[in-house]
Amino acid sequence: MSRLTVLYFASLRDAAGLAEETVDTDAADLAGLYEALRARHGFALPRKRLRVAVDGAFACWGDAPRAGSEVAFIPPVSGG
Amino acid sequence: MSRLTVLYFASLRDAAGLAEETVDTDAADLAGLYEALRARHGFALPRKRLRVAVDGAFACWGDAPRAGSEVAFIPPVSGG
Amino acid sequence: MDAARRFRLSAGPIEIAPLHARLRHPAAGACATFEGWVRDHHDGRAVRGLRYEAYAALAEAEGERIVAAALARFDLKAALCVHRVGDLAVGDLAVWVGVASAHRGAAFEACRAIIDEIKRDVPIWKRERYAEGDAGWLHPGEGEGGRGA
Amino acid sequence: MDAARRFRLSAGPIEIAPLHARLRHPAAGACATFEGWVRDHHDGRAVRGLRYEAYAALAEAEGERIVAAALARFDLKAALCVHRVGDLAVGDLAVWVGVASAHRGAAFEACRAIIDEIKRDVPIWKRERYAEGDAGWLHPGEGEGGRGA
Repeated sequence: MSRLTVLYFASLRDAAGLAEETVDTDAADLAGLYEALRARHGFALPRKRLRVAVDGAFACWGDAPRAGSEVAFIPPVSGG
Repeated sequence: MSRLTVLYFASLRDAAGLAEETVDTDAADLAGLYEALRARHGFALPRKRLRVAVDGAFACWGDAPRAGSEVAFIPPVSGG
Repeated sequence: MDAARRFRLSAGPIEIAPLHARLRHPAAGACATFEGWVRDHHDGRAVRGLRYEAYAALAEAEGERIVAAALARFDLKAALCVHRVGDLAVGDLAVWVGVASAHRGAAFEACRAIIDEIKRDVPIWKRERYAEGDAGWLHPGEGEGGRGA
Repeated sequence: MDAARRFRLSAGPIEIAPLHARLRHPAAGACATFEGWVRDHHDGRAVRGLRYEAYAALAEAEGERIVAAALARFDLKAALCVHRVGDLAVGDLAVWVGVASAHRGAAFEACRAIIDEIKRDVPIWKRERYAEGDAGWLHPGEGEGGRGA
């Protein structure tokens, strides 16, 4: 079981009702972490439309969640 | 014989030593007018590298010189 | 913006003059800029204003990477970009890109490449407020709202 | 510049702010600008400054035609261009083009088309002063000096 921080932005934050939370996870990878949190918060966005970042850098869905890290799910961006 | 005004710009003006002159011409067209003035002033630029304008609008080399008009020979431009 | 940074987020109005001054270079003959302004409409709906939110740490790293890549890829003398976050009204400046180069081809191409990549990769999100009173986050995807300024 | 004119020659320094203000439009989401600056070199020679001379009547008519054609051809909200004449130093602004559009594609393409056509068709000539003390008119042609900013 790893304890980490998850950040939510834009529509994910609205759906979760919070900007960040501390999560204890036994997911094998970041994909599994997202699916568990999607089920908990009812996120509409499927994983294939997101990117994932760990500690401020883009990461891979297959990476294992690391205890103490900061994970962010990145919805499709709309800057500019 | 038509009396008209000829304007010179850039290297043509330097070669002619004047910015404009009054010319009496019996050339059949503006091409002939340029060739006569080129011989008089020793212009280096061949006619095929120039454009010609009459009274502030681009014209055709085959146009006849018109008495009282203002003719300008336009060397290759280099603005911008 | 500190002198070493070529991309930043701005919580207040973007001041163009000091950015423009940083592009100046005696060997530069061409300067291309792009400004994204808040439009009064989007996908047929009247827009009253919008809010930009960023994942700041990653946005600044990605923005810097994009501008640095343009400097490496094109023959440039300078390139800078600033993106607003927070609440904006119609007509406000949302993003500014400026590029200086010896010749205009590289300046136009690099300026276009930078704004295209900023819009594609930098984690910034837009929440539009509509004339009808509702609002929504834009998450461009297959067939929906992918067409920006 | 009077409100109806979209191209003009300027005998003094070009003031960008009032031109930029004229581009503003609530439906414009994209603004592209191009600035031509006097470079310190040309074709391998050190340049000290230059002089632009124009056939003013024809230059203003051609410039206006070019900007009007871009407004007709691209989906623009506004487009303007000003070109300097007279003596300029290295770093001075020689030409400014600004375009506003709903979307960035049209803004970039129109801005590029306008400066390309201004450089190709408007009767303005550049006389460069070189570090060695000599000077010369540029008449770009086959294989010589055709490559501008």
